[in-house]
Amino acid sequence: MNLEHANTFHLILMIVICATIVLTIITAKRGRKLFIRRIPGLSAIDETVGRATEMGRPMLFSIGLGGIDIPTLQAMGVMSHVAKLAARYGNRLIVPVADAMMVAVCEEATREAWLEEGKPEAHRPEDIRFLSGEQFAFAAGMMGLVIREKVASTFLFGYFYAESLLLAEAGQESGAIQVAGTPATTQIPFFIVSCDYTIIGDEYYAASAYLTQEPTLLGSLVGQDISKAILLLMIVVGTILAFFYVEDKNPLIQLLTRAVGG
Amino acid sequence: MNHPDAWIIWIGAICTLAVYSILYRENPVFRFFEHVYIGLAAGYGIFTTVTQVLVPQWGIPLFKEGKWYWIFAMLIGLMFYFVYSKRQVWIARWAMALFIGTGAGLGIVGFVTEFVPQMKASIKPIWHAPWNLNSFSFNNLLLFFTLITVMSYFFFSIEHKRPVLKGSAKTGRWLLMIAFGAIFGNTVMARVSLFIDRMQFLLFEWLKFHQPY
Amino acid sequence: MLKHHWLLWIIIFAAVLGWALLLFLIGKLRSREKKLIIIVTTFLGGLFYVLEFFFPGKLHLFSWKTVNNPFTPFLEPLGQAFMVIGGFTLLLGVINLTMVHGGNIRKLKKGWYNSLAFFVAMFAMTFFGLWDAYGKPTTAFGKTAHEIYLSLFNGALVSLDATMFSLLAFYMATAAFRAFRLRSGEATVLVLAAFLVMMGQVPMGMWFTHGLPTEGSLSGFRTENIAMWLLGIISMSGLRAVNFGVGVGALAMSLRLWLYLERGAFFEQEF
Amino acid sequence: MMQEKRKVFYIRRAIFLIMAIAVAIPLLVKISMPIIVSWPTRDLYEAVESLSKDKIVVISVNWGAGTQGETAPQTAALIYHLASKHKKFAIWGWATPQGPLLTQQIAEPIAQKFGLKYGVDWVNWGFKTGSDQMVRAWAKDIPGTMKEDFKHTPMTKLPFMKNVRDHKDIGLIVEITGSATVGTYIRYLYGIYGTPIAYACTGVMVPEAFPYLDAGQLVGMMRGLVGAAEYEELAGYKDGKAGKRMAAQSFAHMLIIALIIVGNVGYFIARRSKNAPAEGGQP
Repeated sequence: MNLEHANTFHLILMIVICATIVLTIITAKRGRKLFIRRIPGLSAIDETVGRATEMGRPMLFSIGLGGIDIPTLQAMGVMSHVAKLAARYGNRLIVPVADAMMVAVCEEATREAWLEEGKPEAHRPEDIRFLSGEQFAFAAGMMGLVIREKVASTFLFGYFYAESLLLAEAGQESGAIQVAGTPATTQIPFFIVSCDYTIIGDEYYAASAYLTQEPTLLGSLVGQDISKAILLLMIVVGTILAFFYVEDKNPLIQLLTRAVGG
Repeated sequence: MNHPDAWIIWIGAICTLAVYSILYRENPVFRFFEHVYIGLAAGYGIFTTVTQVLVPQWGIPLFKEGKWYWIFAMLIGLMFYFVYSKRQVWIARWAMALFIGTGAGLGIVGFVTEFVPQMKASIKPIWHAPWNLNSFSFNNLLLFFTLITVMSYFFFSIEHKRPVLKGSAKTGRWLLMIAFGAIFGNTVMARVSLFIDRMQFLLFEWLKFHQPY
Repeated sequence: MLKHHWLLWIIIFAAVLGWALLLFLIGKLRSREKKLIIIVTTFLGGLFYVLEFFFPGKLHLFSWKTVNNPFTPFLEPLGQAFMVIGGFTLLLGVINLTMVHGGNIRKLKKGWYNSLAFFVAMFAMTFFGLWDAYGKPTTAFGKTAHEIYLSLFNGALVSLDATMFSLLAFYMATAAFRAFRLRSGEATVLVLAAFLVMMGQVPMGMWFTHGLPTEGSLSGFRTENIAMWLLGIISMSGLRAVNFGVGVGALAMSLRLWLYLERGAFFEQEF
Repeated sequence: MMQEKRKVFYIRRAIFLIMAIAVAIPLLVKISMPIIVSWPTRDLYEAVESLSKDKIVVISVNWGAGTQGETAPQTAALIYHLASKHKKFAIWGWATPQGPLLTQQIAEPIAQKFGLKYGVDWVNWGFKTGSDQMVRAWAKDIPGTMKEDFKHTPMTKLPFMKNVRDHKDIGLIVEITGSATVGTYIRYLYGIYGTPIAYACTGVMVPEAFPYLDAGQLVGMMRGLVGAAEYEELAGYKDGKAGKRMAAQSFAHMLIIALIIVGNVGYFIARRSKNAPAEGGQP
C-alpha cells in the first residue's frame, strides 16, 4: 500500500485522536486530578541518580543515534530531568552524542538545567561529547568512555540499533547501574538481558509525564490511553467483521486503504 | 575486495585484533585504535558531507546554476553555531525550532503512514464461512489474543487491579516476554555470521590457513 | 538563472547582509516576542508536512476543475534544503571533538598521543578522501592519494566497523549466560522462547526432532516449526501491539511539540 | 565480594575464548553435519521441481549489499537449482538498484557451468523503477513493461521472450529480499491471478513472513542463511557459501544454549546451598 496522501477516513481518525489528546491536556491543566499507575523502570531513575551521587562517580546519559526527531527529543526531555538532578546533587553528567545538531540541543538543555538549579557556573559544556555519526565508531567511543570514566550509572534512552547490546554490556563491564528505554522495539530484548531496569514500549513516551508529574504531560498520557483504546476497538470491530467478509471486502479495511479519488 | 593488496589485509588484521582486545579488558591498544576509529569516522563524515551533500546539493545549484536563494540554507545552518554565545543563543533556538517543527509534522504524518498498514495487517479472519473446522484459524485467534492482551498491559491511567484487566495485562506481559525471547534467539545467527566473516578473514586471508571446504 | 557571476555575488552578499540585519533587529525585541517567533516557526514547520499529507493528491473541485496538491512539489526541495542545513552543522561535531582532543594535547594529559592519533586519522581521511574525489588522479601524487584513501577506507574503517559489529556475538553469549536465569515465571518463558528459537535455527538443533513426522499434528513439535510459530505468531503480534503504543506516544509528543504544549526545561526556556 | 568480582571477570573471559574456539574449529577442520531440511524450504524446492517446461521462473531480487550476507547465498542456491534442471528463469528487481547487478555476477558462472545461453535460457531484465502500479502493469504485459534487459537489448531481440507475454507464462515468482516487498506480489499476482509466490528473506524478517506462509499465500520459503544452506543441500550445490558456515553456526548456537543451561544449574545449586540473592539483571 502506497500512502502518499491521507484519505477522508484517515483525516477523521487523526482529528479524533488529536482532539482527544488536546482535550485531556486542557482538562488536566484546569486542575483535574489524574491517576497514573506505577511504572517500575521509571521509578528507578531517581534511585539510580542517587547511587551515583553516593559513590561520587559520574553518570552517563546516551540519547541514542537520532538527530532532531521525536524519539530523540523525548530522550532529551528525560535527559534534562536527570541533568537537573545532577545539578542539584553536584554530580557530573556525561552526554555522548551522535548527531552534530544534537550537540547544540544538548548543550542548551544541560545549561538550562544547571541554570534552573541556580548553579550555572557548575555546568560543564565539555561533558557534552560528540563521538561520531557512524554507528559503530560511536559505540566504540562510548564503550571506552563508560569504562574509562568509571561511570556509576548509565541511562540509555533514544533510538538505538544493533549497537544497543554493545553499549549496555560496556556498562555491565564497568559495574554501572543501567536504566534503558527505546522505541526501537526489536532492541528491547538486548536491554532486558544487560540492564538493571528496562522501560518497554510506550512507557518510553510516558517517561517525562511520570517523572515531572506536569499536568499537561499527564493529561496527554491519559489522552494517549484513550487513543489506544480507540485503535484497539477498531481492530476488534475489524476482526468481528472479518467473520463475515473476505479480506479486501471487509468494510473497515476498505475504509483504511481506499485511496483518494481512486 | 577480491584480491586486496597485502598491506590492506595487514591493516585490516591489526585493526581487527585491536578491537577484539577489548574482550580481555580496556587497554592502551584498544584506546589508541578507538581514537583512530573516531578520527577516521569523523574524516569520512566530513568527506561524505562535502562530496554528497554540500557540493552536489548546494554548491552546484548555487554557483553553477545561479539559484541564489540556496544561500539561505547556509545562513540557517550557521545559526546553530550561536549556541556557543550566551547572549545570542536565541538565534540557535530559532533554527532548532524549525527542525523541531518539521520533526513534529513528520511525526504526525508518520503515524498514519506507518500504523494504518499495521492496523490493516492486524485484522485477520478467525473463523468465516463455511463455518467448519477447516475455516477456523487458531493462529489468527492467537494473533488477535496476543495483540489485545499486550496492548492492555500498556494502559497507564487505570490501576491494574480490576480482575479482567489484571489478568489480561499479566498475560500480555508473559506473551511479551516470549516475544522478546524469540527475538533474541532469532538474532543470534545474524551476529554469529558477522563473527564468522571476521574469523574467515583472519584465518584464510591473513594467516592463509588451508580452507578445508 | 543568473548567468552573470558578479550579479550572483552581489545578490549573495545582499542576502547575507539582509539576514544579519534581520537577526540584529529581532535581537532587539523583547524576550517574549522572540519566544513568539520561535513558537510560530515551530508551528509553520510542522504545518507544511501536515497540510501536504492531508490535502488529497488530486482534489476534484466540482466536475470541471481538478486541483493538484499545491504542497507536494515543494516536498523534495525542502527535504534537500534540510539536508544541506544539516550539512552545515557538521562542524559542530568537529568543533566539539577538536576542543576535547585539542585540550588533551595542549595540556599533555595522560594519553595525549591518542588524541594526536585522532587528529592524524581525521585529517588523513578528509584530505585523501577529498583529493581522491576532486584532485587530479593522473599525477603520481593523485595515484598515491588514491591508494592511501583505499587503505584507510577498506583496510581500516571497514575492518573496524565489521569487527565492532561482530563483538555482538560474544556479548550475546555472556549476556545469555548471565541473565537467562529461571528466576521467575516471566524470566522462564523468555529463556524458553530464546532456547526454542535457537534450536530451530541451526541443523544441529533441528536434528534433535528430525525423527518426528513432517506432516500431521506431531510435525508442529519439530524445533524449526516451533521456532517459526513463536516468531510468526507471538513475536510478531506482540511487537505490533507494542508498536501501536509507541506510535500513539510519538504522535502525542509530536502534537505537544507542534502546539507548544511540551513541558520540561528545554522546551519552556526564556531568552 | 572482591573474590566474587574476580570470578565473574574470569568466567566472562573464558566464555569469550570458548566462543572464538567454537567458531574457529569448524572453519579449520571439515566437520560434516547432516542438514535437516525444514518444510518451507522443501516446499520451495518441490515447487521448482514440479514446474512445467513451458513456464518461466521469475527471480525477483530486491536486495542490496547491506543484506547480501544472507540473500546472496539464497540467490546462488536457487539459481544453481534452476540451472542444473534447465528451467528457464528471469531476473529482475524494483526496490534496490544493486540487486539485479549483484545477481548477474552470481548467475553468470553458474549458467556457464551448465551451458546455459544468456537471452535463450535465462535473462536479466535489470532494475526497473516503480512500485505497485508498475508490478500490476507488468503482470498484464511483461515485454511492454520491461522494454529492454539490463544491457539495453530490446525485448524483441531476446529469444527467451518469444513465449513470454504475461502472468500466465510465469510458473513461479521467487522474491528474494531484505525489505518489506513481498506484499506487492501477494496482493497483485497471487491475489488477482493466483500466480504461485515463494519467498526468501533475511532471518530478521521471518516473523513478518510466517502469517503469509501459514495462510498458504506463499508456496515455500527460505528463511535466512539456514534456508540457503538447506536449499544448497537439496539442490546438491557443493560450492554454496551457506552450508560451509552451518557447522560454525551450529557450534555457536549450541554453545549459547549450553551456557544458558550451565548458568541455570549453577544458579539453582547456589540458591539451594545458601539462598543467595541472584546477581545480574532483571528477567
